Amino acid sequence: MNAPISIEMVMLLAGILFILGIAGVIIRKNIIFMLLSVEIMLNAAGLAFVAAGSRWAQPDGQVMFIFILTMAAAEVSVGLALILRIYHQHKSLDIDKLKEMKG
Amino acid sequence: MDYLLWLIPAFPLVGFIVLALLGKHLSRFWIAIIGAGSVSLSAILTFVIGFSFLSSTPTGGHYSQTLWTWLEVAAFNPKITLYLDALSLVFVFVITFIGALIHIYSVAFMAADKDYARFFACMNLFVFSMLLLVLADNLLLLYLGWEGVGLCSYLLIGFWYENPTNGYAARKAFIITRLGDTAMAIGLFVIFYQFGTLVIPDILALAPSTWHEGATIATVAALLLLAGGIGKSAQLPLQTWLPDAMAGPSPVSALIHAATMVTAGVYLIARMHVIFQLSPIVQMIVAGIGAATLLIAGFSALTQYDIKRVLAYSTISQIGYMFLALGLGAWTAAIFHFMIHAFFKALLFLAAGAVIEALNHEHNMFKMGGLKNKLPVIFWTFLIGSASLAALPIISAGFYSKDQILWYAWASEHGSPILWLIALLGAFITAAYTTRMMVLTFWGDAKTSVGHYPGKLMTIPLIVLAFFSLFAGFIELPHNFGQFTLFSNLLHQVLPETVLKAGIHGELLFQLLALLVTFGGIYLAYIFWYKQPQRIEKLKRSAPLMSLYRFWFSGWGFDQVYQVLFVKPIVFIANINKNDVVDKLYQGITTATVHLYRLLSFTQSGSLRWYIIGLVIGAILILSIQLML
Amino acid sequence: MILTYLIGILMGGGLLALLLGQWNKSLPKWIALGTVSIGFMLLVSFWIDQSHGVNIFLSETWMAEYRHDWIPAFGISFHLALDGLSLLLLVLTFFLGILAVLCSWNEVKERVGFYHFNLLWILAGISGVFIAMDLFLFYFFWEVMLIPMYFLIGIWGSEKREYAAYKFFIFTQASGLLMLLAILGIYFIHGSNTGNYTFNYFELLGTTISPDTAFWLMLGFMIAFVVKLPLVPFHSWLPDAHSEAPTAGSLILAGLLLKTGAYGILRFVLPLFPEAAQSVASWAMLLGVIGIIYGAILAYSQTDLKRLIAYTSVSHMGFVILGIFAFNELALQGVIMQLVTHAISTGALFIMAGMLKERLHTRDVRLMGGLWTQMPQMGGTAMLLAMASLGLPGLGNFIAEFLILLGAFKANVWLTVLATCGLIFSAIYSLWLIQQVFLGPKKTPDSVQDFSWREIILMASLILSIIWLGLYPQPVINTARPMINKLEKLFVNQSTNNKHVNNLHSTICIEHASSTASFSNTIKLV
Amino acid sequence: MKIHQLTYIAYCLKMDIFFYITAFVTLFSTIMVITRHNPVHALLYLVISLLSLSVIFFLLGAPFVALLEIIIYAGAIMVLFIFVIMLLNLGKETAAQEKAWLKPKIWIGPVILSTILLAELVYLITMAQPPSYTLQTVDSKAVAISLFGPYLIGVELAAMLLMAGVVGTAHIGQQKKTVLHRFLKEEEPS
Repeated sequence: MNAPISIEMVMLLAGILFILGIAGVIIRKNIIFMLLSVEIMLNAAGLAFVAAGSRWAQPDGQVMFIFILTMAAAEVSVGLALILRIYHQHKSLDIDKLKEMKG
Repeated sequence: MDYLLWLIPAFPLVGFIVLALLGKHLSRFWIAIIGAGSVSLSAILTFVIGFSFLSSTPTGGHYSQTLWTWLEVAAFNPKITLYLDALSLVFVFVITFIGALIHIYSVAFMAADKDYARFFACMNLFVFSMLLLVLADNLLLLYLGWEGVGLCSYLLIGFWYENPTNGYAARKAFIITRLGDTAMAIGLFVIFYQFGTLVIPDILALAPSTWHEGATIATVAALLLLAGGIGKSAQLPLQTWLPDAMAGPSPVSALIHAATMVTAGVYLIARMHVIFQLSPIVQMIVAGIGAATLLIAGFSALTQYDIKRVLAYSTISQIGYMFLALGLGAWTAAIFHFMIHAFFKALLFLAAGAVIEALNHEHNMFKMGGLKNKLPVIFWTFLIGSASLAALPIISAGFYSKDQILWYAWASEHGSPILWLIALLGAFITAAYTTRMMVLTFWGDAKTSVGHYPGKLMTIPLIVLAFFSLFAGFIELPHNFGQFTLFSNLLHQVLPETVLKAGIHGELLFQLLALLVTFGGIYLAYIFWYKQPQRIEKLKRSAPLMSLYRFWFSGWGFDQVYQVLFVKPIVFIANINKNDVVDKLYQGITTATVHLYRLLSFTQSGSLRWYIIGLVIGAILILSIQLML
Repeated sequence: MILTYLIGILMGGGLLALLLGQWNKSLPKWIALGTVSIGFMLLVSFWIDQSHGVNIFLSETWMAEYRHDWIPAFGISFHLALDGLSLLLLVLTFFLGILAVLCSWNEVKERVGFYHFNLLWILAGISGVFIAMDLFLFYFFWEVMLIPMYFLIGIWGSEKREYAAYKFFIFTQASGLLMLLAILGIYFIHGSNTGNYTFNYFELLGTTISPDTAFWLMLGFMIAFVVKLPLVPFHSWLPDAHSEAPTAGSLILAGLLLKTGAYGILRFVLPLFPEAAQSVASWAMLLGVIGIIYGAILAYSQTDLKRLIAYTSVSHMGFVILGIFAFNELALQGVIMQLVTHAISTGALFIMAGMLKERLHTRDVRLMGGLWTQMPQMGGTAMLLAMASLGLPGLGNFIAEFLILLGAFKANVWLTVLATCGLIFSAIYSLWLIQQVFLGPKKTPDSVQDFSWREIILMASLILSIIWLGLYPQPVINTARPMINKLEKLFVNQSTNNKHVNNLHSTICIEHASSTASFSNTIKLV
Repeated sequence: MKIHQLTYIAYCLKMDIFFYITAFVTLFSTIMVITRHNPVHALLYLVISLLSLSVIFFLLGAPFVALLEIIIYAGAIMVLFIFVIMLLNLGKETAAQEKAWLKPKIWIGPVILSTILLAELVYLITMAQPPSYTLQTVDSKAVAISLFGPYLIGVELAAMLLMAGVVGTAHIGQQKKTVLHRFLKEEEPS
């Protein structure tokens, strides 16, 4: 059943979601929120892939989405472990505390 | 006899090498033997060769001996050849004869000095290079002698090197003469490219055919050679070094700065007379320079208090006479005046040296006096010398040589009344400052006691020179005293006769005028500095006269002008640019890279938010580019 | 075959010195002395039987040649050849090599093995540069000569040695890379023209290149040589390198490294790009003259003795550029004489400076003074060397400078007049050097002893060679003549196409007509 | 017109509105995610947005992916998040702290930036006017075939990635055992 939704609409949605994700990353200072926003961006990308896949009736879009999923999973797990460590060391989740890597 | 020619310069060269290398180990006696002996040997040899030259003049009027080919590139192959003709014979005679006498004199004069060997080594080297200069057959060899002489004058002026002012005077002398030498070097290039060779006889032969009279190239070549001559003979604009050169020992001043080196310019112009004849303008310039220098130096000599500086300025003015004679085309008169001047000026310098040493190094004439009866020999020889310098008529030799120049200043083809008047005024001033010198040093009451009496070795040369200063003049009598012109007949083999204006007579009248002027000068100096010294005090009070006195005393301000014009700017530029502006350029590049590094490191500030914002800005930029395209 | 022996001996000696250096301190210097003197003897015997064999006007310029394929794929071959110019410079290299080893006899205390290794490898690099006939091999030796010198300055130098070593290295390396580009450029152009890609110098000679690419390739080569031969804008590495290098280092730097620059121009720039060289000639001569005067003025104001001598060699090298770009036999012979005599006189001055540094432990001229009383022998030699550097006739430098000026006078009158004024400045700084160091009141409190026997031999050999070159330079001129004639023919038929055709009889006699015409109209212009 | 055509058209119409509704829900919930102070609320909004996204996937005709989204993304990853947040007990005071941090002065700049980016993106997407084809569904069979066909290597790599993730997390997450001893207070190195 081919839905009558036009591709730009979906692309537009993905774009907006992506922008929201970026805004989230930039605005928030708490690392967790930044991680969340990254998740949003990942989903937006996934949406775009799937939309393109369905547009050309190719499975590639969905395969890419699956890869994105696996990547997201791995990334979140490592990210959260790091967050735990940071919390233990710095007792706060403020991103500006982590300034040691200065040039 | 020409195969012996190379021995004349060889003796002093051997003397120099022996003294330079083994000087430290030889005893004073042996140093004196080698030093004075080598020059006397070459003097004797010169007599022998001179005698055989005069008795049987060789074919072509010259001896020449080629030692080896110095250099051979493309068409430029100067050889080391010694060339003796009448002109160089006179010069070689003067150099070796007076050189020998001065060496004998300095054996005693320098006895107390610790650097005995170095003194004689440099003196011998000087005599060698002067002989080379005079005997050279090509201009490159002449240039070698020319620079060698400059080097030795540098070494000998700065002989007492502890005192930095001597070092300064020596460097000043070398650099100013070097100015003239570079001009002469450029002259050599011009001549080489015109004639394809530097051998003097060929040049003199080719010149009239290659250049037409008054050609621009002839003028340029003559001017450049003249510049070389001016540098070495301390003529106007380049004469400031000679008065300072008196820092050297007196025998040095006698040999180098009176008899031989300073007349190298005269020799050069006389030797290359064909080129000067081809450009009358330059000949006029030579006469002009001669006249101007004799006046300027004369007036400056009048105001000096140091006895050696008076003699130095008088040397400049006498050489001015020689240049005047050369400018007028009176070649033989110039060379005759050169010979006579060498005799009495060397005598005056040596006597002055004796006086200075007697009064243990007192140079100021106003502190001397009353030496008439204390140092009788010195007094009489000094008197003869100054008589000859002042050109006392008939008895002194100076009269015959200077009178000729005065006569030719009026009568010769290029002569003119102004030049004659200037020469006459010069004669008057010469008489004045000579008597002033005599009166101040020998008459009046003794101001400093005589510490040390000159030995026999110093007085004999003085007497011999005094003899020549009196009787050397008789070999060339003026025309109206009977046709007895031995000297000019000899020189006319090489130098052309002087052309007189048509219908000129009354030489006697001019001689009488010159006589009157000389006696006037003597009387004036006698009055001012002996009879009524209070006149001087009166004159001293008037301010303008005093400023004139200071102006003359400083050698007409040339030194200050050169200091401001040339020395100060170069020293200023050098010191400012000490560490090399161009180096700054490269240091600039390095500092620029360091700043760039610092700028970039600022962007790695470590805060994640800054990186993400950077990401977003990057994205925006890319998209906007995408939009624009 | 002698050519490979020469380089082989030096490199082998270097390695041997390095290995034995570990065990005892004094062995390396004897090894070094042995290797360099063997090389020198070999070379001089070769030169003597060459000079008997060869008559003056031999057309065949190449005396010895050795070729062996190295990387055939790219057309690179181990190709060495020797002609008059290279023979002269090789003899000079070995002669100064011996002196370098002698003068660093007891100056270098630590790591003596490595020091002599560097010394010998620099000499190997330099002699390689002088005889390499394969452009790739030439560039290889160009680098071989550079690196040990960097170590020499960097390790055994005095206070600011790292700065000086870096500066020296960067200057030469950067310009060397540009030369590499030019080499590759001509390699490919030749390859595309004729099909066979080779670095062989003789085959590359004939390549026809369009004028503007030829101009840029010529510039590529020139930049490397002009930096090495310090021409004014690129000279600022020389004073630092000289004042910080050890005595032997600055002796080799002044004596040989500067000559590789001049040799490069004579060997590669002029024959490969005659028209381009002709077009840039007047500019180069102008830079040369500026170099003369600028170097002289700077030398006058220095207080560090070695920096002063370094600037004097900048000034002397200005004459070399003036002579090279005058393109006539007189000037080119003068250039070769200048290369030889400048090496000897400046080398001697540097050895003198080294000795003074050993005795007074300072290079500052203001602290020295009145040394003549204690050291008359050193004073005498210094006086003679100063006279050589200001171009006193009777010494080698005068012959060189006179020939250069004479030759350049024909090419460009007014620049030569300016250059001759440079002679006055050279007098000023030489006398200033003597006045500061040897004359004047005594400043140094402690007593200083004069020459030891080793130093006497050292100095005597240098002085004798300067005087011999001054009075009888003919052997040097004869050896270089065939090469110079070939070079000059290249440029003489260049100038025939301009308007006043010079007269027919051979180039031996000077063209009166053309020179007077050109000369008189320049005068009218003024 | 045949009945099935009509139902088809109605179906399409209905479907269209349906899409817009879910899109609106996703957008609203994502905005809420960003603006909430309390992390737990933000997280829950994110879960809602993920669910609405999976609905969109359904609409786009990718049922397999939609389900995956729900199971893995919403199910696993978000639960992990909640678990971590609970572990760090980021309760009230973090919300207060967030309020302090979220001053207008801070978020004005980023918001401007993202609006510019948004504007550009929107313009770019709308500017290019491809003919709007209808979207076809791609069922899981086709996905599975291509997953284990051309993308076989991709799958293996994904597996390795996950294994690396697990190992990494295990290593980083290791707690340093602090031995409480009466006298010596030393920490065993992790």
